[in-house]
Amino acid sequence: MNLTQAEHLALYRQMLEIRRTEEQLAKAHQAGLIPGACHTYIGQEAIATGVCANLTAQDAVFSTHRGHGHALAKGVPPRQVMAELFGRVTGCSRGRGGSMHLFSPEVGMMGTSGIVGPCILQATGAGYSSRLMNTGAVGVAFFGDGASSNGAFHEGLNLAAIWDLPVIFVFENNMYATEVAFSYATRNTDMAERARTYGINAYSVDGNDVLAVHQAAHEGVQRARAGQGPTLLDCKTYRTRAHSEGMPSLGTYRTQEELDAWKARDPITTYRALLVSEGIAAESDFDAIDAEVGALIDESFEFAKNSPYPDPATVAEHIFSS
Amino acid sequence: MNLTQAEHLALYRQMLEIRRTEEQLAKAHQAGLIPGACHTYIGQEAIATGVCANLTAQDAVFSTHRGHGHALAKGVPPRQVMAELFGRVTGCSRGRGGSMHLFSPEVGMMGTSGIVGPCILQATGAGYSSRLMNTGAVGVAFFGDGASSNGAFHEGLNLAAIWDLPVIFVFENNMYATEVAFSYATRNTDMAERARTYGINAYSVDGNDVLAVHQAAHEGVQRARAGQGPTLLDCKTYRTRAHSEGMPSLGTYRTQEELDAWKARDPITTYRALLVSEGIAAESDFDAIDAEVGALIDESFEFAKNSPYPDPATVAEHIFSS
Amino acid sequence: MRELTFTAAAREALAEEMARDPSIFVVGEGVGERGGNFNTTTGLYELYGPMRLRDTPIVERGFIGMCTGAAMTGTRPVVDFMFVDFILDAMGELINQVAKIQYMSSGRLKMPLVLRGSIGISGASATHHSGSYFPMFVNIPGFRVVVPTNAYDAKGLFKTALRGDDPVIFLEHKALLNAKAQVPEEEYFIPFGQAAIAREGTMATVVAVGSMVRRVLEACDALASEGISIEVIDPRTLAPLDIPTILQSVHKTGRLLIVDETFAPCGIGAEIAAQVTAQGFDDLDAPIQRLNGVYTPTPYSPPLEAAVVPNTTQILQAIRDLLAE
Amino acid sequence: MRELTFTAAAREALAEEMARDPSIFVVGEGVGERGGNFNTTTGLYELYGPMRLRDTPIVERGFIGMCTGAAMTGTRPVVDFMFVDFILDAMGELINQVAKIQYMSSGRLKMPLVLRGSIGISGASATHHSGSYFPMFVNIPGFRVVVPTNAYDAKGLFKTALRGDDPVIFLEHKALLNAKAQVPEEEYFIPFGQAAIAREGTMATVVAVGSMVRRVLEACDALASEGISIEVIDPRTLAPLDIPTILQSVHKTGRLLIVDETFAPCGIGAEIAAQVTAQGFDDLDAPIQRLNGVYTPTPYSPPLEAAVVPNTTQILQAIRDLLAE
Ligand SMILES: Cc1ncc(C[n+]2csc(CCOP(=O)(O)OP(=O)(O)O)c2C)c(N)n1
Ligand SMILES: Cc1ncc(C[n+]2csc(CCOP(=O)(O)OP(=O)(O)O)c2C)c(N)n1
Ligand SMILES: [Mg+2]
Ligand SMILES: [Mg+2]
Repeated sequence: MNLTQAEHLALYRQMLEIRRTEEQLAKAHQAGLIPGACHTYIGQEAIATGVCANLTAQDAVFSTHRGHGHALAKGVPPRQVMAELFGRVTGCSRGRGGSMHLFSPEVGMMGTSGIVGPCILQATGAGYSSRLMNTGAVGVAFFGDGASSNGAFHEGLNLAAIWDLPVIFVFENNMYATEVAFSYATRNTDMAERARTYGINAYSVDGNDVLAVHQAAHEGVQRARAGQGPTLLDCKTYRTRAHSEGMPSLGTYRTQEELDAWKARDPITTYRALLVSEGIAAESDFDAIDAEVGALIDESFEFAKNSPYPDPATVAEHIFSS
Repeated sequence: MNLTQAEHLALYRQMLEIRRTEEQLAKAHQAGLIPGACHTYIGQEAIATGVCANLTAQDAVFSTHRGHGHALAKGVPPRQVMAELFGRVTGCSRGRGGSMHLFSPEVGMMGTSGIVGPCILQATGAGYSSRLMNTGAVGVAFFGDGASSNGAFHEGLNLAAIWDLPVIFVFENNMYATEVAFSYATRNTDMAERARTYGINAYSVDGNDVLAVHQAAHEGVQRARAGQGPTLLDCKTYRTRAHSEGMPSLGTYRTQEELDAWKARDPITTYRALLVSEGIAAESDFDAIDAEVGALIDESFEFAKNSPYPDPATVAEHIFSS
Repeated sequence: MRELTFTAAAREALAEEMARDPSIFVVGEGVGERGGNFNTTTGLYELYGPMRLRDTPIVERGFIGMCTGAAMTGTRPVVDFMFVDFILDAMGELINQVAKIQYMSSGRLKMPLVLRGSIGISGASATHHSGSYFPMFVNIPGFRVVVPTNAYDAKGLFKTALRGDDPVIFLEHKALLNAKAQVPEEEYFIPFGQAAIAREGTMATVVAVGSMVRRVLEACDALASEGISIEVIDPRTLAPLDIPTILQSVHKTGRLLIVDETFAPCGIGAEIAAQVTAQGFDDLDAPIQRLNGVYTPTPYSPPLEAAVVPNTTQILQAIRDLLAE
Repeated sequence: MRELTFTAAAREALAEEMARDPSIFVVGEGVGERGGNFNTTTGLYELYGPMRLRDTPIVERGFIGMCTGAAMTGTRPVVDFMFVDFILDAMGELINQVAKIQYMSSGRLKMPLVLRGSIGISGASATHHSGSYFPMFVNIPGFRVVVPTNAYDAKGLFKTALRGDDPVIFLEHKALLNAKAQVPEEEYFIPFGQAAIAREGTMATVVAVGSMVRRVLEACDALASEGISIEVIDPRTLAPLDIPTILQSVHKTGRLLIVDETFAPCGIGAEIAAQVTAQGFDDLDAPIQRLNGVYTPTPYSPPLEAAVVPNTTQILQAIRDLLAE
């Protein structure tokens, strides 16, 4: 699959937007601007970016506690993500959600969840709606290695498989669930193999290589839209910050060497180097993007910080549809 | 593994005891003696028999809605099973349970469940107790093809695998869950293969061949007691009666041909024929057993039918330990 | 007027709505060709096929989670769960997701998900097939909880459920499924939050829930012959709960008893008693009383089973005691 | 006397009991080397290793089901579930299995399973980490439901939980975990079903639950300076619920308010109000009132979050209103 220069640069830009947003959020957390939890996506940007580049606003993304990157890649503006984490009414969930509850149905971001597991089932349901109403839309679930041990994984993959539903399961194996190693949580870390035992098409992907993710997602989405059923992407990656802001980045479970090795494989710098070495883009192209994204993030931060809080009088609205 | 004549005949006798009990229960259900549901085990006797022959009263069996055979094979007397289904105080659960709630901890029958799934997890827990307290006991779960799609299967097998727990998972594939075909419920009906993806030792077994089941269970139990972790037995079988007494035995889902073909492979008659043709036992040996079991069932039925109902004044006892 | 059973009336509601709205589909074990464990979908598979009458593996959490996602993306799932006991495996999906998504999305997502199936103690079903469990759905904001007690209400309430955009827990007591009532041919809807006055009376108010309505009405017939006049209220929906109708009745009678088969602690009777105490205290001529099923897992054996459900003798006694206060 | 935090006191109880009884083991995500998400097991892994401090994958249903089987076969599992919101995925195991097995086996099996973890609204935890959900455990027969509100009670109640043979839901409000109280070195136990009179008073009774105890006590301090004397009761366990102590207090004061952060409908306040109405009606000089958190999923943003929890102003107002009746 050949991408145009603009497409390549768009991938770079999207990853950078996630990275800069997350860095800003991490700083804001330290500064006390984020009242609740904050799980950053730093190190994993290639996955959300590569997958969502294949989606339209009709396609429905469901995600989990580490969902900022998915929301941004699906088209939620950084200002709305930041404002949400700052608890402001201009946030994508109007301040009701925070880091783990990002909703923006307008762009097909159907929600992140503070509970590990449900997104797998809900994406399957979006696939069901698509098949029933013949919309051509795809349901997408992003979830971590930790979620794969959960019953929701087993039940969701099986249902999508037996009913040929248009669903993309994006398994982000960053090797740890909080501080529990995936190699401890299962005897079989090869999720592509596991998916095939459900009769699901699967690809093993380098999750730090945005082109590899993009290519695999492209095939999966095409199959899904063509009625050929679900696909799982088994993406190996690493989060380079702590599980959650405020926690130690190594903890009792990771070594400095491991962290450094993965930092050397940073998805953004390696992609930029690749595009330069292949002659697809020049340093100056990136510099322009860097400046644009930098300005966007600054502006988003100001916007979020200066946004009002929600009105407590509205606190019980929208529990029901009417 | 070589069995003595007595052991062979004991297997035959156990299967027959289950068969005769079930036949008696089916008749009793028609006669209105059983107030609730009744799921018979007819056609599947070789599985409970072959597995439980390898267990002691210390080993803990957990079962499901189709559990009469497991209870009997684990050592609950037929009179107690019948009395339970008749709702009498002499039943193994004192009349509180009926067909789907058979408890007899005295012989290691730790309960059947009207909910599909939990037995898989509870047997895993018995394995945990065994490892923690070093008792050498084994946890055993009997469950159907229908249960294997459930999240409990995924979670239980994985936990037993990663912690090397002494557990035997007995998967009884009778091809249907009520009227839903297993081939509809999954794209992969090979549970032995599936179990291996969890890192679990597994055997594919002809579930109508008591010797095959016995042999596989023997190996699994030995491994478990030796600290080598869990085993799954993938047993192919068929229930030759309706899902539940009172329902049609073919329904909208099975053909007469299929049913007849399986009846021709009856685990009891084929085993008897085998023992005769191999010269292990004579017809007269079986006749004596048939008579003994017949008398036992008659006597058990009389006992159950004539037993008193529980005293309503005791209805709220034992909710708590004290 | 023609008579239909509870089940047939609810099925008619489903059939009418499925004919009208192609986004409705039903999910559950045996809802396809088999027509449902309780004949809830008989005849519909032939009309609408497997995408709209969807047989499932035994994955209550899985298909409820799936239907959650479906409801968020433009379709209207009906989960036919057979026994409410089974969906306890899906409480995480129900409480953390289904009940919260409209709120968390500030009303930008809807949740038109109907869950329907049987409740109640009946026919030696034993402890895994006898639950009702509605108090927990009432406790949590985000659910409509519907407990129809006759065919007429079942149809009108089910139609309302299928037209709305909120999650509905539609609970059908096993002991009522075959009971017949008059059901008009013309389309009708019964709004949520409107109790029915099942019997008018003056000396005391009895709120009866689910299968207790009929039993209480029978008891009140007996009392009428002694000149005792009791008002019987059937709330029909437990969330929303029609407290104004109950308060009005208590204002008239001065006495209140709540009869409910399910467990007392933190049950619906507690909620009614607490609200009437708070808002109708001055109307009360006697302490509000509750009559509930025995606080114990449901036993199988018929004499034990009978001992845990409030019976006519107990109901009569409770009413007499209330009047004597 | 030395002071300990709530968490340290509960940890000391666990450590003492683990030293005494080798059949106790702890299960949960991060309870091993990490020492627990809330430092519930700090230092214990080093003493007892992985079989007794068992890190798990994210399978709440799975490990609770597993612990059910373990409890039936001679060991004493402690499930450290972090947030009660997570174990909603295990409600099927809890209600259908854990709560029923002693009964179904006619007392021949025991169920010494302790589930412990955090509840409550605090620190912008948002809707999936702010639940309390105890009414549903109170509604179902078979659970002991414990809600300690200070370090002293936490230790004594946890010890009782670990010695008993019943399933215990031990709920630790996040806002209380770091609060210190005096905890004696000597071993002690606090029995279930014994409320604490947190403050004596004569003019009204306030039953406060969980994190509301401290807030109510502060409000009553303020009122005392005006000569208003309020009795404050902390039930400490919600199942069993110490109604006699509450009745006795209402007998003295004639007025009752229940303050509870969690949802009102079918909540613990409803149960208390219903029981006191039924049994203490003649003692009441005013309608019983409840003050609960707003009936809505918990929002994240601090001003919204603050708006759903009863605050001191509202508590003061509710008490004044009650006295004015
Ligand atoms: C059902 C449930 N159990 C536990 C948690 C607590 N928790 C939050 S994140 C997390 C680890 C998730 O690991 P993984 O799925 O690998 O995602 P990652 O954090 O690595 O992106 C845990 C255990 C939760 N949110 N939900
Ligand atoms: C959680 C749950 N869902 C649904 C049911 C209803 N049900 C009872 S038996 C059964 C089929 C079970 O099939 P399988 O596991 O293959 O066992 P079999 O009946 O074939 O022995 C179903 C769906 C149940 N008991 N529990
Ligand atoms: Mg991870
Ligand atoms: Mg089967």
